Order: sequence, then structure tokens, then C-alpha cells
Amino acid sequence: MSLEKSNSSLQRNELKKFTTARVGLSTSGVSLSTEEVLAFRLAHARAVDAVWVEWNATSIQEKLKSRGAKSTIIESTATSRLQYVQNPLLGCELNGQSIEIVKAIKNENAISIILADGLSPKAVEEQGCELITALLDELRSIGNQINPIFICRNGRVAIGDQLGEITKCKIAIVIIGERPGLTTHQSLGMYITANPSLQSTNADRNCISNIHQEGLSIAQASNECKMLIQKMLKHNLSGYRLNQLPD
Amino acid sequence: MSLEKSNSSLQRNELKKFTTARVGLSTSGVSLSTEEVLAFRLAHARAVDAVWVEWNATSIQEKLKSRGAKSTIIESTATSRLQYVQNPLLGCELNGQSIEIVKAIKNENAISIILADGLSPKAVEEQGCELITALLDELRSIGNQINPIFICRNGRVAIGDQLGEITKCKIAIVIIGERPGLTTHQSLGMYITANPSLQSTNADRNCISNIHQEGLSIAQASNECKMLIQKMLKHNLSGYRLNQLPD
Amino acid sequence: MYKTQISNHSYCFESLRDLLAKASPLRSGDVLAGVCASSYEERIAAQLALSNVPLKNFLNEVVIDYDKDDITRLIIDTHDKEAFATISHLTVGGFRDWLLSTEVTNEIILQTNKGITPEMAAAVSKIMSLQDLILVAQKIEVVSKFRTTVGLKGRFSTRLQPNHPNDDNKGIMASILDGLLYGCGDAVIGINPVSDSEEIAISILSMLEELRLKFEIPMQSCVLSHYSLTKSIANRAPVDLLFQSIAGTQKANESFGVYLNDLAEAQEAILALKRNPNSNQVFYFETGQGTALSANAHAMIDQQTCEARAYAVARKFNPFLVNSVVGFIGPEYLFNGKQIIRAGLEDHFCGKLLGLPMGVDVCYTNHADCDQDDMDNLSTLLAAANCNFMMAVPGSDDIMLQYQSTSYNDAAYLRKVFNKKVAPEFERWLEKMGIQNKNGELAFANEEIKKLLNHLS
Amino acid sequence: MYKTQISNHSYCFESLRDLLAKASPLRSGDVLAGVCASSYEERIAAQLALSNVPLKNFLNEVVIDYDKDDITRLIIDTHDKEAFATISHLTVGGFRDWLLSTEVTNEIILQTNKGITPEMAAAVSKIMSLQDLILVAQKIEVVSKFRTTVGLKGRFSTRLQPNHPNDDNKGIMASILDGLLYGCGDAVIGINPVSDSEEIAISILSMLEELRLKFEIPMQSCVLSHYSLTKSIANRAPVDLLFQSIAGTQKANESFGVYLNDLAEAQEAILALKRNPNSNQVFYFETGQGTALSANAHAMIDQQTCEARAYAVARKFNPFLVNSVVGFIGPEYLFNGKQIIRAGLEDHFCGKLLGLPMGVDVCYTNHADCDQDDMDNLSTLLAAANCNFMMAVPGSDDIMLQYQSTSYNDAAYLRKVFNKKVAPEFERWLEKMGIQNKNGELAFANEEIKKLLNHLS
Ligand code: B12
Ligand code: B12
Repeated sequence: MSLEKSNSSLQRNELKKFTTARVGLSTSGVSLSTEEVLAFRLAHARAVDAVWVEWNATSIQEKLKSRGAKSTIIESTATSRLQYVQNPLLGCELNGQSIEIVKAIKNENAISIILADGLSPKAVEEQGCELITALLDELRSIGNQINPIFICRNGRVAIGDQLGEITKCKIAIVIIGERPGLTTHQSLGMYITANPSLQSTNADRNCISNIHQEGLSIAQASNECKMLIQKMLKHNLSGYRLNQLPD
Repeated sequence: MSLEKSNSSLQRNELKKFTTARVGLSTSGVSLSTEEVLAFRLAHARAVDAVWVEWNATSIQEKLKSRGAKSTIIESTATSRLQYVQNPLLGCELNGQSIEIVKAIKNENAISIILADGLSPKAVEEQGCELITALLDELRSIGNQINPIFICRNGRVAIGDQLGEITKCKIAIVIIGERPGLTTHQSLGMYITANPSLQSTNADRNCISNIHQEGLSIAQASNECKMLIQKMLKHNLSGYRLNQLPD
Repeated sequence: MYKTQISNHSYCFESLRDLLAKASPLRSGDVLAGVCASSYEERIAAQLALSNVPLKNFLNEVVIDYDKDDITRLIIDTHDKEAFATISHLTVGGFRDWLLSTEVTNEIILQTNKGITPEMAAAVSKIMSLQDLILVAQKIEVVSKFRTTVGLKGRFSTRLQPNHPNDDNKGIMASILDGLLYGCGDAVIGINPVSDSEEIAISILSMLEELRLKFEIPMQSCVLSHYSLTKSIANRAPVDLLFQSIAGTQKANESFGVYLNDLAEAQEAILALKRNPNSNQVFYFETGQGTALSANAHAMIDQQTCEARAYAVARKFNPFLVNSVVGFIGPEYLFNGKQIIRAGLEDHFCGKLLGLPMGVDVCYTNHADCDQDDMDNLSTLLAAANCNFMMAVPGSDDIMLQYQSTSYNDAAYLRKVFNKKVAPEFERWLEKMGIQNKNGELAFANEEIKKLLNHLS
Repeated sequence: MYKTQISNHSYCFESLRDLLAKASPLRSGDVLAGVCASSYEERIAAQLALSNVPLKNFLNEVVIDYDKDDITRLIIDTHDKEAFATISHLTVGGFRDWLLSTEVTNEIILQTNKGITPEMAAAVSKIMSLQDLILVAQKIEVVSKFRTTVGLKGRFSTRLQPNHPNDDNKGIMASILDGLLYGCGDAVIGINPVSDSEEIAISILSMLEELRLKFEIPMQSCVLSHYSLTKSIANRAPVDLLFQSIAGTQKANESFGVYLNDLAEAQEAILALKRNPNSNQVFYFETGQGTALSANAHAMIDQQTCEARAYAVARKFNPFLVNSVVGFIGPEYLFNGKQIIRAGLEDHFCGKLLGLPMGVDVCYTNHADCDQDDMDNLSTLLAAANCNFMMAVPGSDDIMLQYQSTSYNDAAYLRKVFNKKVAPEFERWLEKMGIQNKNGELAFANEEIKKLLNHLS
């Protein structure tokens, strides 16, 4: 930011122009005004609801199909949202049927893209297909084969590791609904792991986060993802150790 | 208490001699010592458990039988302890079957004794039969007929009102497990209502409470109960209005 | 009919009573009564609608009919239009902002409070956060006087509650002495007799009077019998204070044997004894969310609004102490620590806002989902909010009422963490006795104290 | 093998690790890990057994093998026998009594803390009540220094957290200016960049440096990137503080890309910049119960003991700030407000007891059973406990990390209710700028403030 001087004087409430953060709020005494407090509570009620939405995987599959992308639906071992939220490990494991589905797609040099509901199913429903389309466009230049998209219900980031272990794919990209906030429930995260396996930890992956209208654009995100993957393929590495290397 | 002077000087921890209350506790700084704190927590764990015990009504019936008292088992509409605790109104109503049982015992001038688990089933199991025996002894001199004892599962004090409405009895005595405390779970309460009916409220009854080893003795309690009932019969009244009258 | 539109869902609330209930933070009693909101969003919708209701509306739309309920009549008939003028232009939401604003000081609130009805207080408390309830209550100073002065800023008093399961006088005295050694009892030494016998009440009061006179303790005593009993022993016993439990509907009070006229008569009888040297305050009231519902007399009003309405009864009789016994009845009304904590802060706030000398019995029963941590929590928050007084029960365990409340040690903890002192008259006495030094530190054993302990031997 | 006999039931605990886990107050993470007590009575039995364990035992029986875990080695190898001498005769229960006793002052605790291991701290905290955690923490004063002095009694600082979902510099600056107008930011102005690009981190730090120099603000700044990134930009950017998240087992740290040697190297690099005029403290650490378990690296240790072990890592590097982000991850570790509140007070207590300058991020996510009332609650209790600092997030809503923390207004509320001031250097600056008057009251708009706002336009 270049901090040019100017004589126009700003009011506190005009700070809102620069950010979606809750700045310049109206107050009474040191406290927030009733209006702000109730607006906050309403946002909270709605963010809480966003966590518990059961998503519609087949409608996502159809959307993807209409955009020309093949996909297959898989599931973690968490059988309900409540289980999913209370026991993260369940969301890191494929259920029996899904393991079979995935086994059929073994493909050593491919890139796997997993689209998981995560903590905000709505984020994926509302933005997921667009991100996938943009990403597929970007990845074309890389040359590696791309597996059909895995649409994963009640999935966590680490489910990509098991999928990698089975398919032996080169790269796993988990696109996941980040936990919903008060200001948006649309945020997506991308977690990218090279040579994903059950030995992978978070230190072995990279992350691109806050993909939504007020955050990182879909175009930027997919472009960054491509560049990361290129670097990963070059060094056959991802995560913490990759970051230590010069670009 | 006569407060005779004496030169023997008492230590704080000797206060324990006079009461079961937690007096003269050991401390560190202004706080209770670890020993006291943990003893308290253990007592709490056990008092909590006492609430949730499912009692054995038939074993009480047998005990009463062995003491020569006839009884019959009835139930409120609360079907579990959890329902009972969360919704007190359920404990104030007889279930369908019990209504039929009670209907068969219509008896206008009689005294009904209801033995209910209340919030401490164990209190009734451990002390109930003894109290009933003592009470029956005392009541003999009154002359009114006494219905078979109603052993009532998941009952509240007000269930005596419905029972009164149906049986048209003159007096209902509800003997009930008072909520368990940290120091005892054995405390019983007696709630006595003249002309009990669905119109009765707490203002219309009298109460004798804290019947247990460290509190009111069973002998005292049953004697007080008799005297109360005599007064009730004399004035055809109980509760608040009865108390306004001279003895 | 009140409405809020949220996205494309429109929420309707049929009456002010309905709106108040649906705007209430979640609690089990309102669920039991079937009056609460059916979702979190509906609750906030109700709060939004409520925040737009002008305070004036509360004078026209009552929650129980004027004809059917003497508390409604009391509220409407004693409403002070002049005091109300300051806030008459505000909505409920504006009222919250007004209370929080820096310009609105203790003095202004005290001048306004006769213009505030219980329902207005309940309404604004429903849209306030925990922090608001603390911040506003902290600035309100309601002082009451008997032999001690209770409620001064920087002070924190206790009711010593030395109950015994058989009303044994020595047992009661043992608890009292232990409590005095912790500096407790400056609000009142109040005993709940197990029995409802007049003789026992007289004997307890006489024992306390002897103690008071012998050691020249600036204190007042009380038996928590039914007020009708206390009234009837007034000329045979040293009665300082008249106790009664009250609730927020006429029907609930009747189930307690409480009638407004009778309360007034009893008050006259006690005032005639002229035992309060410093004011006309002779009442000690207890209340608590859920009492009306527990008597099935809540008239579909939510329990917190009922509670605030009980304060109208209290306010009429200019009490020395009012105490919300917040977790006393059980989980059917306040399910767990969270609900008890919020309710305690609401009651304290509403009571103070209405001008009452509020204390809170921070407590729970063994059938509730609650433990000592929740009690430490609420008592600490209330101390931050300048609560006038709390209970002091030996080791937190009331062996007669069978529940857990704050202890002698809790009181000492709160005084230490918040650097608070007991009532000034009592402070001087504690120092004189050597129970406490000039820094307010307790001395658990010394020569003077032995005198006190010898009282028992 | 440890044992407690209760009536005719005998409870056995196979190891100190098992005993610690079973003695832990109920929390969802320990349930998930399968390490917690199976009933309330078993939990108390474990607490009873634990209270009888001599502190000495903790030096012989470790919770993860010395050979397998570098934190265990750190704890054992750096244990200060001399400092330990004061408490070496005590059991865990005796240690609690010792901490609560009037004679044990801040000075004594500070002299002893290098003799206290994380497991001892965790153990004693498990048998302490909420009130104990507050009372002891309140007396411990851990002061740390950079351009401001943080942790003095009567003071309360904040980390301004002006995150933006696209790392937009103007967006970040807007939040910073708003926060400064509330007197926030005296602990640190710390930004979590969304991106892990070095350029963005440098750009943010440069912008903060410009602000600091232009307005002569006594402040320090930080980007909360991975420490390896921060280290690598050290000679291209004005790096005040080195940030890193840490956990309580070697394996968990490795999953974070954290190695003790690398941390030490990074520390050297930042110390070489010599930007801290007042001390060698250049680290800002974050921790939180559940992190080890979330990496499946908890080694069957309960989450609170793991948390305390993370403090061993922090302590080694003499940090300027340590922050437990208590409700950050979610309900799988701390289910609801009650669990978050207790955990926050435990972490604060354990950290301080181990000699760390502790702050707490009082926070929750939208998948937890928690709301603003719980946050008001915990922040108020922590202020009573003399917590060094908390977060200050615009309107409580972190629009990038997607969770709710304490706000600018919360900070102002706490300063008001507890009559606390910001760090002394920052206080003088606020007064100079006219943001705050001599009484510590905020002036939300005046001429001087416009200068600051103009920085953005
Ligand atoms: C809880 C309780 C209350 C609650 C009752 C609400 C509820 N839903 O539970 C509240 C706070 C409203 C209450 C009020 C009063 N109570 Co009360 N209460 C108790 C307590 C602590 C526990 C009762 C219990 O466990 N019952 C067992 C459960 C399973 O039964 P329940 O059907 O759920 O509960 C009913 C009864 O408890 C009844 N009840 C409660 N108190 C009283 C008092 C009297 C006189 C009567 C007739 C009925 C009654 O109301 C409940 C709902 O119907 C007892 C002490 C004890 N250790 O038992 C004192 C106790 C029974 N109460 C007592 C008193 C004095 C009162 C008051 C008269 C005080 C006053 N001055 O206003 C008032 C008014 C009572 C009335 N007429 O309704 C005395 C009775 C003394 C006596 N021998 O007569 C006791 C023994 C405590 C004491 N020593 O002070 N009480
Ligand atoms: C929760 C969270 C954490 C938790 C994760 C524990 C858990 N069980 O959830 C904790 C506190 C441990 C954490 C730690 C860190 N985090 Co983090 N975290 C988040 C957060 C707020 C939400 C993630 C989410 O919702 N995931 C979706 C759910 C459904 O997936 P999940 O499978 O349940 O969660 C997994 C991932 O979230 C993953 N994860 C979390 N953080 C990070 C960071 C990196 C680099 C990677 C690869 C993975 C990862 O760990 C979880 C368990 O496997 C995001 C911000 C956001 N808005 O999303 C930042 C975020 C992802 N984290 C971030 C960072 C920098 C870190 C740290 C590296 C900080 C540090 N300096 O140490 C550490 C270490 C991460 C690691 N290697 O493990 C950055 C990533 C920036 C980037 N572009 O690389 C983000 C975007 C926040 C930020 N801008 O600062 N984090």
C-alpha cells in the first residue's frame, strides 16, 4: 500500500469501505450498539446452521457433468454431520464401498482432485464447481493425467492421504469447505499433497485458503495451485520441506 | 440452648461436634484444603448418582407385607427417571393403569398414605417402611380407616391430589424422598393435605421435612403427623389457613 | 402482533407476552412451558422485533390481564410517569444503549427506576449480553440499611445460612460462630427452620438476640418461616426481619399463601417493633426463576419475565434484602451451569435496575447438570457486577435444604480477588474482635476468637 | 500403579499418564481419545489418588519415553533441582495448598517455577477449582518487555488481530486504525497472512513499520506465518517477533514442521536484528488444547497435559508472548462454553505457574456449542485472574480465520469493569494522541484522531 498523504478526513464508520471486517461499528459507551449486537447474533445463528447442512452430492455431480467434468461420489466413515463434527478421524477414512470405488481408479502419475464438504457443505455447493472448472483449465498445461473428480461426503483434509495411498496418484488436491464464519460461509480451502500416503502429515502439504468472493478469487487460487504443483513435481516434494527451497 | 459460660476453650475444628454441617474445615490461605475439596467432590458425585437410581417397588411392597401392611403399586406418567426429573408435571399425574387401581379403592373418610420415590429413591428404600410402620401405629388412635399404602413410582408431592380426587379420601399423606444432599440422601418429607383434590395447591397442605437420622426422628415425625391430622380433622382444613388458627 | 423479516422468512409473534418469551435466551423451564422460540434464528428474530418495541407499549399491553392479576395492577397503578419521562421516547433497543452510555450514571438510573416496569427490565435484559448485564449492574448502587449498611461500592456482604436438619440450637450456633470467624453474616444471619412451629422460631430468634447483645455485633437476624408465622410471633420474639418467598403472578403467590394485603399487615406489625434503627426496611424476600411455573401458575409468561414481576411485589414493600435463589429448584427450570449463570446475572441486573437491594444465592441441586466450577464462575461474575450480597453456607453444603450454595471460603475468596470489604459497621466489629486485621485479612485463630467459640462450650 | 478405595470399590490407574488423564475434568477431546474417566466417581477417585502423588515422582515417571520424545528430554534435562528444593517434599495435593497459602507470594512462585515441570503444573491444575485457578494466577506477575511492558499488575494488554481474507493492505490498515482508536494493540499487532508468500509477509511488515515510525507508536508487529518463512525474510523485512504454533509432543510438532533446533536457529536470526530494545524476548508462541490429538500425536496423554508440555517448548525460548487459543479448533476437543472456560483458566494458570507471559485467545467456532455469553464469561474471569493479554478482533469476527474472539469493545469493557490500564508506554501514547484521557476513558472522535484516520485516505 502506498500511504499517500491527503487532507480529506475520514470518519470512523468510513473504515468499512476498506474491509468486510466489522470496523467502524456504532457504539454506546464502550459497548456495541443494540443494532450491531443483534446483527452479530443473527449472523451467528446462520453460521451455526451452515455447519449442519446435509449436502446434495448428486446435484454437484450433475453440475460438474454439465461443465464436462467426470466425477464419482465417495464417502468417509462418518455417517452423519454430528459424527463428522464430533470425531474428525472418521472424516479422514473412506468407508468400505468408497475404498472399492477408489481402488478401481489406480493411476500412478495422475492428479486426484477431491471435493469435500468439510465444515461448510454450502461453500462447496455454491463455489465448488466453478473452482474445479478453473482448476482443470489451469492444470491442462501440466500434462499429468487427471482422475475423475472425487466428490466426498463428510470428508476431512487428510482423506486425500488414504486416497493417495490407494490410487498411488502423484498429487492429491483436496478442495474443502472451510469452517463457516459470521461474514461468509462460502470459503473454500485447497490442500495439496505430493506423493500422498498414510504417512503424510500436514507438514507434507501446502495450503491455499480463503477462496471466496471477498478473499482469494477462483482465478488466482487455481493459478497459484498450478504453480505450486509445478514446483512440487519439479522437486518431487510438498509442504514444509518444499517451502524451504527457493522458488 | 442455655448458653452457660465456661472457661474451656474450643478449637475451630471442634465445632464439628455440634453439627453435621461442614464447619471447622481445614484451610490453606482463604481456601479449603485439598482434602476438604476432594471430599466434597466425592460427596457430590455420589449425591448425583442417588437421584438416578431406579427403585425396586416390589421389594418395598414385600418389606411392608412382612411388617403387616397391605400395599399396592402405582405409577405416575413419567416413564423414566430422566423424564421425571425434566418434567415435574408428569410426576403429578397417575398413568392409566394406576387410575384404575386407585378407582377401586374409593373410600370417603379414609386416610391415604402414598410412598413415593421422589428425588431420592434410596431414601424411601432405606427408611420408608420404618416410617410407615411408626405412622400406622400413631394413626390407629385417630380412628379413620386407612387405605392400603400406595407405593408410587416416579411420583411428586402433588400426585396425592389426583389420588384424593379419585378416592375422595379425607386426608392424603405423601411420604417422599427429598432431593439428596451431599451429607445425606436419606431424607424423607411428609406432605399432608385435607380433602385433597385437583384444586389443592401447596398452600393447602402441611409439611414435615428432614426425616432422617441426623434430622427429625421417625418417632417424632409420625407423632407430629398425627397431631397435625387431628387438627385438620377438627377444622376440616389444612395448610396455610389451618396454620392461621390457634392449636 | 409483532414481526421480523429475515431473508425470505417472516417471523410473527402474537403478543408482547409471546415476544418476550421467544426472545428469551434458551432455558429448560421455557421449553417445558412450551413458550420458547423453536430455533436459534427465531429467538434472534424475536430479539430484533423486541428491540424495536417502544417502552411506552409496555404500559398499554400487559402480560396478564389487569382484572385477573394483582401484580399487574400493582405495576400499572404504581407506575411513576414523571420518572418515566426520561426514557419514554426509547425503544427496548434504545433503552439498552441508554443504559450502557457513559452519560447515564448511577444517579440517573436511580431517579428513573420507578418509571421502569418489570416487563421493561425483563425485555431489555433479554437483548443484553452477559457483559452488558455486568457493566450496567456494576454502576448501579442500591444501598439499604438496618444495623449494617449493605450495597455500598467496594463492599460485599453475606447472609450467613447456618441451617440444621433438626433445628438444633447448638448446631445452628456452631455454624454461626464458624461463619463469623470468616467475616460472614453482615447482610443477615438467617435460619430456615425445618419445623413450622412458633416455639422453635422464637427459640432461634432469642438465641440470636442473645449472641448479638453479648458480643455487640452489628447484625440482624431472621427466621425464614412463612410470613404469617413470623407475624404471629412478632410480640413474643425479637423479630428484626420479615421473610417471605414471592413469585410473579397472583396465582403463584396464592399457592404460597401470599396475599398483598396480608403482607402489608405483617409489615406493619414488624415496623411497630421499631427494631431497625436506620430505616423502614424490614422485609427480606426470596425469588427465583421457575417458581410460578412450578406452581403451574405462569400464565404462559416466560420464567424470567415472571421473575421480574416478582420484583414489583418486593419493590412495593421497600425491602432490606432481596435474594434470587437462582439454581435452587432444579434442572427443570435451569438445566445446567450455563443457564444458571445467565439467569443469576439477569436477576441481579433486573432487580437493581428496578431499585432493589439485590443479592443472589449462587446455587445448584444434585439433580442439575452443574458443579462447583459453575458456582465459582457465577459468584466471580456477580462480584464483578457489584452484587450486594451472596450466601455463606458452611462448606457450601446446606444439610437441611439439600443443595449447594456459596461458602464462607467463597466469600473470603471474592473479597480477596476483588479487594472488597464487608459492611462498614461489621468491618469495625471484625477488627475489634481481631477476626480481621486492618488490611481485611482473616486471622483464623487468636485469643479474642476464643471468647466467641467459648460461647458454645 | 495408583489406587483409590471408595467404599467397597477400588479404582486402579496403571500409570501416571493414565492417572493424569482420568483425573482431568470432562472434555470431549479426552473422550475422543478414549483416555478419560468412565464415570464422575472414577474421575474423583483419580483426583484423590493424584493428590497423594509426591511431586518427586514426576521426575522419575514420565508420560512419554525420554528416548522417544524431545520435549520429555527438554523437561527432564532443564529441570532446576535447586528451585525444586522448596517444593520437593510436597504431594500434588500439598502443592495446591502451598500455592493457595498466604505466605506463598508472587516472588516465591517466580523463584520456584523452574523447578516445576509441565506435568506437575497440569496435575495440580486438575484438582484445583475454577476459583483456585483464578486466585493463584491472580497473584503471579510475569512481566515481558519489548517496546511495551506487558503483564504488570493493574494492566491489561491486547493483541490487535486485523486479518483480511485477501491480505489486502488497506483492509488490514482499516482494522488496525479502528483498533488503535480503542486503545488496542499494546501487546502486539499481529496479522495472520492468508498466503504463505514471502512478498506478502514483507509487505505487511513494512506497512506496519511505516505506521509505527510515523506516529511514534510504542508497539511491535508480527506476521503469523510459519517460523521458517519468517526466518527466511529476516534480512529483508522489519521483523520484531518470530511467531510459531507449538504442541506438546515431538510428533505433533513435526506435523507442524517444528523442530527444536530449527526454532533455536530462527531465534538467533531474529535476535541478530536487535529490534527489541528492552530484552531478548523475540518469540510469540500459540498453543491450544487438542492440537496434539488433532495431529493424532497425543501418545495417549490427555489434552491438558499435552498443552502444559507445549509450555516447556515455549519456556525454553524465553518468549515475549504466549497465547493459548483456547476454543479455536472446535468442539471435538472442547465441546461447549463450559469446557472452553475451564480450559482457558487452566492454560492461563499453568502457563503463568511455569513462568510464561500468558495471554488467552478467548474464542469459539461456529461448530461448537458456545456463544458470546460464554466469551464474556471467560474474558471476565481471566481479567479477574490478571491475564496478561487477550485478542482484539474487529467486532469479534475474524473474517479470515473464521472464528469469534474478543473484540475492541470487549477490551474496553474489561478495562472499565476492572479499572485496568494498557501497558504504560502505550498509555502515554494514547494520551498524547488524545485517544484516551487521563482517566483512561476513550474519546472516539477528536481532531488528533483524524490524523490517524487520514493515514488511510
Ligand atoms: C424445593 C423447595 C421449595 C420450592 C418448591 C418448588 C419446586 N418445584 O420444587 C420453592 C422454592 C418454591 C419453595 C417454596 C417454599 N417453601 Co420449600 N422447600 C423446598 C425443599 C428444599 C425441597 C423439596 C423437595 O425436595 N421435595 C421433594 C420433591 C420430590 O417433591 P416435589 O413434588 O417435586 O416438590 C413439591 C414440594 O417440595 C412442595 N413444597 C416445597 N416447599 C414447600 C413448603 C410447604 C409448606 C409445602 C406445603 C409444600 C412445599 O412444592 C413442590 C412442588 O409442588 C424443601 C426442603 C427439603 N429438604 O425437602 C423445602 C421446604 C419443604 N419448604 C419450606 C418452606 C417453609 C417453604 C415456603 C413456605 C417458604 C416461605 N416462607 O415462603 C415456600 C412456599 C411453599 C409453598 N406453599 O408452595 C419448608 C417447609 C417447613 C415446614 N415444615 O412447613 C422446607 C422443609 C424447607 C425449610 N425448612 O425451610 N420450596
Ligand atoms: C483450524 C486451523 C488450524 C488448526 C488445525 C487443527 C484442526 N484439527 O483443525 C491448528 C491450530 C492446529 C492450525 C495450525 C497451523 N495453521 Co492453520 N488453520 C486452521 C483454519 C482456521 C481452519 C481450517 C479448516 O477449516 N479446515 C477445514 C476442515 C474441514 O479440514 P480439516 O481436515 O478438519 O482440518 C485440517 C486442515 O485445516 C489442516 N491445517 C490447518 N492449518 C493448516 C496449515 C497448513 C499449512 C496445512 C498444510 C494444513 C493445515 O489441519 C487440519 C487437520 O488435519 C485455517 C483458516 C481457514 N479459514 O480455513 C488455518 C490455516 C489453514 N492455517 C494456517 C497456518 C499458517 C497454520 C500454521 C502453519 C501456523 C504456524 N505458523 O504454525 C499451523 C501449523 C499447520 C500444520 N502444519 O499442521 C494458514 C495456512 C496459510 C497457508 N496458505 O499456508 C491458514 C489458512 C490460516 C492463516 N492464514 O494463517 N491451523
